[in-house]
Amino acid sequence: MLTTFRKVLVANRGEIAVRVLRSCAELGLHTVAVYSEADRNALHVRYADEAYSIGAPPAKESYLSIDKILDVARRAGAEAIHPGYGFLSENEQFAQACQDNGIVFIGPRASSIAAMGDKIAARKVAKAAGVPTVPGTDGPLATVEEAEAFAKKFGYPILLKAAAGGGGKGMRTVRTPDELASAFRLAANEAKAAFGDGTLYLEKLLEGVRHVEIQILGDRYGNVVHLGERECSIQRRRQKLIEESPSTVVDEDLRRRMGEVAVRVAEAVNYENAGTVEFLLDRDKNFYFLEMNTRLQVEHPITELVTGVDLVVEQIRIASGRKLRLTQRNIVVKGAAIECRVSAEDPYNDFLPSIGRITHVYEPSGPGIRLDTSIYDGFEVSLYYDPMIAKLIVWAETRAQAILRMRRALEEFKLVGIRTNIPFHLRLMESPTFIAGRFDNSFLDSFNLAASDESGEHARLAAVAAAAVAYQLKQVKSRKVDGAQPGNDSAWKLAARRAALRLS
Amino acid sequence: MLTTFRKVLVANRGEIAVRVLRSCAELGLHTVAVYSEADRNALHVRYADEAYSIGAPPAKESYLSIDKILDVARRAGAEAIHPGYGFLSENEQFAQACQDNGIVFIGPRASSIAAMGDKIAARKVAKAAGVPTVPGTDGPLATVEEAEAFAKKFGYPILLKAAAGGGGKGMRTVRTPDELASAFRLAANEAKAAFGDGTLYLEKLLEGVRHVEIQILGDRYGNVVHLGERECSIQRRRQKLIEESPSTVVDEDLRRRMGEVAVRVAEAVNYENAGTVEFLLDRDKNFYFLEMNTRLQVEHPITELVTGVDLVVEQIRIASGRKLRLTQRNIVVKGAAIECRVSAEDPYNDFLPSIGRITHVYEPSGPGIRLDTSIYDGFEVSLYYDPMIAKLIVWAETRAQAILRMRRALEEFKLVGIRTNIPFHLRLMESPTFIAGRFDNSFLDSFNLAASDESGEHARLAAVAAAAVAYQLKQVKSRKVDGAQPGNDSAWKLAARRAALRLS
Amino acid sequence: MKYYVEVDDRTFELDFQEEDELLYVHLGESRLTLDLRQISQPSLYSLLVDNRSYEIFVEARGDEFNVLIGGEMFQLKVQDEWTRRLANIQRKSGVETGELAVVAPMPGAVVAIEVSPGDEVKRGQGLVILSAMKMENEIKSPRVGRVKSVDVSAGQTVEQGRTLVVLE
Amino acid sequence: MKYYVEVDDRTFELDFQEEDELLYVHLGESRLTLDLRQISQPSLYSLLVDNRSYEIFVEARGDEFNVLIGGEMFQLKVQDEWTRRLANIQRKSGVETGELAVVAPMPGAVVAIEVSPGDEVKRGQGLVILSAMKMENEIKSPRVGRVKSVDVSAGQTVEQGRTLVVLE
Repeated sequence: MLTTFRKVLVANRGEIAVRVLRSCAELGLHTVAVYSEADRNALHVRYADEAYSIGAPPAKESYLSIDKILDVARRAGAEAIHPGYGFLSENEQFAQACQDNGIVFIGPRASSIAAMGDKIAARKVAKAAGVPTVPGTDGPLATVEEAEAFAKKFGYPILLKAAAGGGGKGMRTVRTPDELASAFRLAANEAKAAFGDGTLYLEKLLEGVRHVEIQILGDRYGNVVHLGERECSIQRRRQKLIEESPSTVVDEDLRRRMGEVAVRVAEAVNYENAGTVEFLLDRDKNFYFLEMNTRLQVEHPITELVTGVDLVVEQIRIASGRKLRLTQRNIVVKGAAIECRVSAEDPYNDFLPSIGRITHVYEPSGPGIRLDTSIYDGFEVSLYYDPMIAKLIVWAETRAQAILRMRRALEEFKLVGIRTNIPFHLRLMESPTFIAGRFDNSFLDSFNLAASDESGEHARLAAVAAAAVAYQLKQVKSRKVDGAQPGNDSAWKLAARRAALRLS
Repeated sequence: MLTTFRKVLVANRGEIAVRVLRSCAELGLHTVAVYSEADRNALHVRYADEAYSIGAPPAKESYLSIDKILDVARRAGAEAIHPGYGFLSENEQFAQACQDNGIVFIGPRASSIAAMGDKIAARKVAKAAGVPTVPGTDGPLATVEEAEAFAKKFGYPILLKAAAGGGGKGMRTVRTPDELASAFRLAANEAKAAFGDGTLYLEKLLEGVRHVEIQILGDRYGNVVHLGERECSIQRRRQKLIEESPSTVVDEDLRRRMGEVAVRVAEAVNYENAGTVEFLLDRDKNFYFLEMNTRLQVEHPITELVTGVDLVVEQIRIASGRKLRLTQRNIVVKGAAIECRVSAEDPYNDFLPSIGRITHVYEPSGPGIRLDTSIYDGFEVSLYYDPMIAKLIVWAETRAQAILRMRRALEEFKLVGIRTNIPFHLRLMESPTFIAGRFDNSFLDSFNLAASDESGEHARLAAVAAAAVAYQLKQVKSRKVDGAQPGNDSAWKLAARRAALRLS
Repeated sequence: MKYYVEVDDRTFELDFQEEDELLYVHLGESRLTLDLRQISQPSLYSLLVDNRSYEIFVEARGDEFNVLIGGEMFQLKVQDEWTRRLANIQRKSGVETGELAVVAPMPGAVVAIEVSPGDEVKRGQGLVILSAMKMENEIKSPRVGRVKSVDVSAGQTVEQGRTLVVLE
Repeated sequence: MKYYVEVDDRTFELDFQEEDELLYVHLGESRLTLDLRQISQPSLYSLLVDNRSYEIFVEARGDEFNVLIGGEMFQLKVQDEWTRRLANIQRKSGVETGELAVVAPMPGAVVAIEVSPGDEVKRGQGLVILSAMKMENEIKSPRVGRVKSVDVSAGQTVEQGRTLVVLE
């Protein structure tokens, strides 16, 4: 029952398209990229064997167009499609359309996507499988009034969530009754804009909990294994910012128990390929099913680094009909991995997007570093797509070493021309709360970006730096007037440098 | 007997200085860089906590100046010095001077360096320890005539080698008597230039052999372990170009036997810290001691990737007086690692150095990739230092996968502004001989860089590319005259692109 | 050449001198040796201060400087002695108008207008909803006031810095 | 616009056309759709040929082009129809002198001169020893001939392209 394919279309862009293309190339598969007009120079276009334009920059005219992507697959003779994450990755119509066109969809069955894609239905599946869920509505909310009634019953705070949701979109916390109406409207609009479906449901907001998820892999023969957990509690406005594996609060026994439950959820929907079961974990180590993501996660590399398993390679093997070569017994979590999501957002301006051209990229490298990114010198950060532009992932023998390694990697990583959240990550890596691993998913709500500079030593250094640059700019300008050659180097060093570059 | 130190001076430049600085930072140690006038903007200067200028670009005025480096150590309060490789790393005077000044030398005892640094003495040590050596002279050659006499006795071909040698410098193959005089002079001059000592010895040239070396680690309490082999037979003019671990011809039994011999050599000179014992391995699996390198090797990362041991961290631990935490039993070689040495040498112009400014660096990244380098956008390749500018290292579960991974990484790796040997590495990764692992250290002598393009398909593509660039240059020029804005994009796409970048 | 740098409510006075191809700065009691190199355009520098090595981002717009060192950002005002004198003169002729333009903090599309001219608004009250990168963001009033004018309409695309609402 | 490209003893004739903002090239029987973008100065390009994607280095010096595709380097001569005509005219007036300047293939220091003016040299015979990056390299005669002049002296530093010896 092997489904041989030699050519894979990657229906995505950005770092995940590049990451999937890499595994395809390493498996000797031919690759096909698709790109919007904004992405002609993108790495995924340049790294693929073939590349096809599929329309205007807005995703719904390109990366979300099932017809255009299937048309390219036909023209290019692609026999399989990898959807990456986001875009069409959790769209059951797309998975079904692939199957109807004789193209292998590298992901779960359309029926599994449908079962888990509707978050309300997914809660029912979990409940039926005997998995604990967060208290909440059993069906969709038709009106604000319905939401009010439920909220009264469960008590505030509550969480409004998109039935078609994922990635924190269409989600709003409501702490008092008077916030409800506005939050309902905003969440529904956002859900409609993001998923084309504004249906909402609600859950009691559990506080002081962690977001811990379990990676699973299943083959078409009913074998399902889990690959340990990912700690994803470091979130800003429900967007994951830093993930790590293992979690500091998950011991071997809890890992086994959560893993078994995750496998049970997957089995309940006859799950094939890679997937992730998300849980909330409270202080007493009780865990509650949140949802299942029926795709590769952004944060999958940390699992790869601690288990040594290449998840994209396994996805492709499973999709081609192979039996899982992994058994639960030979999956061992070794060392510690951390991922920082680097985005073009300005932490000093309320995390607003920082658009523009990245003139130069200085990438961190060396032992234990992995950088999954799609940026390059000259890359234009635009507003069309997600502001996340790189994932910096480190592995080390222990969590403490991984934090130190991440710190030096963040210091090395420089993107010139735009602002990024790298300084924010640096501050987090220095936070005693993070270092101690004593946080829950509300950690960033109260995190203070400002560093303590009690001695004023750092401000003094900044003053020296700023004045030195001002002085240098002035000197270069005046020498320019004098006819001397301007340059990147400070003017007063030019002569010495010129001398130095002569052959001795 | 712990020797605590908090501040380390790295007495080197380039990728190895950066690599050592990284491990120091990850251990929480303060770091001090030294730099010549040519290296003010270098990564090692920018990544260190402190940086001190030590003179003019020629190494003997800066990186080889023991006095200047010790002076910086004193001024900066550095308590330990890591010498990297090359420069002062195998200079026993330097190791001794550190000790005399109360500074920890992160490397072997001066006496071990001395014993192994004189290659003639090293042969004697090995012989005394019952280790087989390549037939050759037991003492230095005073004159060409002496060499002639020995050559007659051993028979041609022979190999002239520098007694103070290493890295292939001061080495010449002689196949016929009439080549001897010229080769002797060139080798002696080169040895004198490189090591300040023109003393030569000679060995019978063994043909059809491989260069296989064993990494060892020893602590000050007499514990010595080995970390498996590195296959280094892919050499061009005696310079290693590609290394891999494990070797395709070394099985578990041979690894154990070679490892035991390497440990015996190390014990014979009371060896402490990291070192490498080089062997020639013939087709019948006989191996002969070649020399011992008393320092970190260029190619150490492949050992790190297959064993999971950070050799620089172990060096620092050993130097601070700790007992080895590794035992021979828990050192396991897992998967396969390959290193390609990327240099600023033009394979299409007889590998002559390609100097100039690297305007842009596009680094390979993603799963299983490690890049140890000191280059960056704007880096100037000069003639002062070694042309090797980066080490691209990959790890994968199997050798076949590692080769595929290296291939895609080499394709991603682009240095704009100079020529490099990357295309040469790419061709090697496609060579059936390399892929089959059926090579010896003469492999590159007969390797043909030209690809087979029998159909002429590639030449046709090149013609299209060249003409298209010519056409585009002409169009941009004529539109410039018309007053249109020039740019990086092809002129005929500018309009479309401008439209695309508008907000939809 | 003297410079005055304001940062975090402090003012530093720095005096630069060149000697033997090196740059020195006097700051309070100390005399520091500087070596500043621009690593890449527009904002990355390497700075050695008495041999201590820093990689910093410096963005300059007029006399407003932003300096990023590791995980710390500083906003500074840098003036040389001449500019400072000039600024002191100009300050005397400045007028406070009392009007405040609320501008778009990023480019995006206006989803909804939540106020009308003449409305009294509280600090933190929603004025306009902007959509960018698939997220909706409510632009809130930075202070108490009255809406003088609404300068955009729903559905309209706006650039960064575009005035949305004027308060009085 | 027509172009003539010589590579590996073959000559290709290419005809470019622009239509609806796309670029086409006729080559033999085929008509290819091209999309060429310069990724970075001075030499990195992305080229799509009928949707096949290539990253290539193209170095142009006059009509001499070097194209690197993966592990293959091509040396090409590219002329548009006008330049080609001009070159044909010039070729007729050209003269073969028989002299050959042996130039330094890299910058370096002259370690030794191995020939004198008037010497007869064989192909492959050593002429000059150059030292660069700590390696000594013997510059050999590319053909049989007689040394007309030696233009450098031992100890001298030379730049790339500098004439070392002239053969006749």
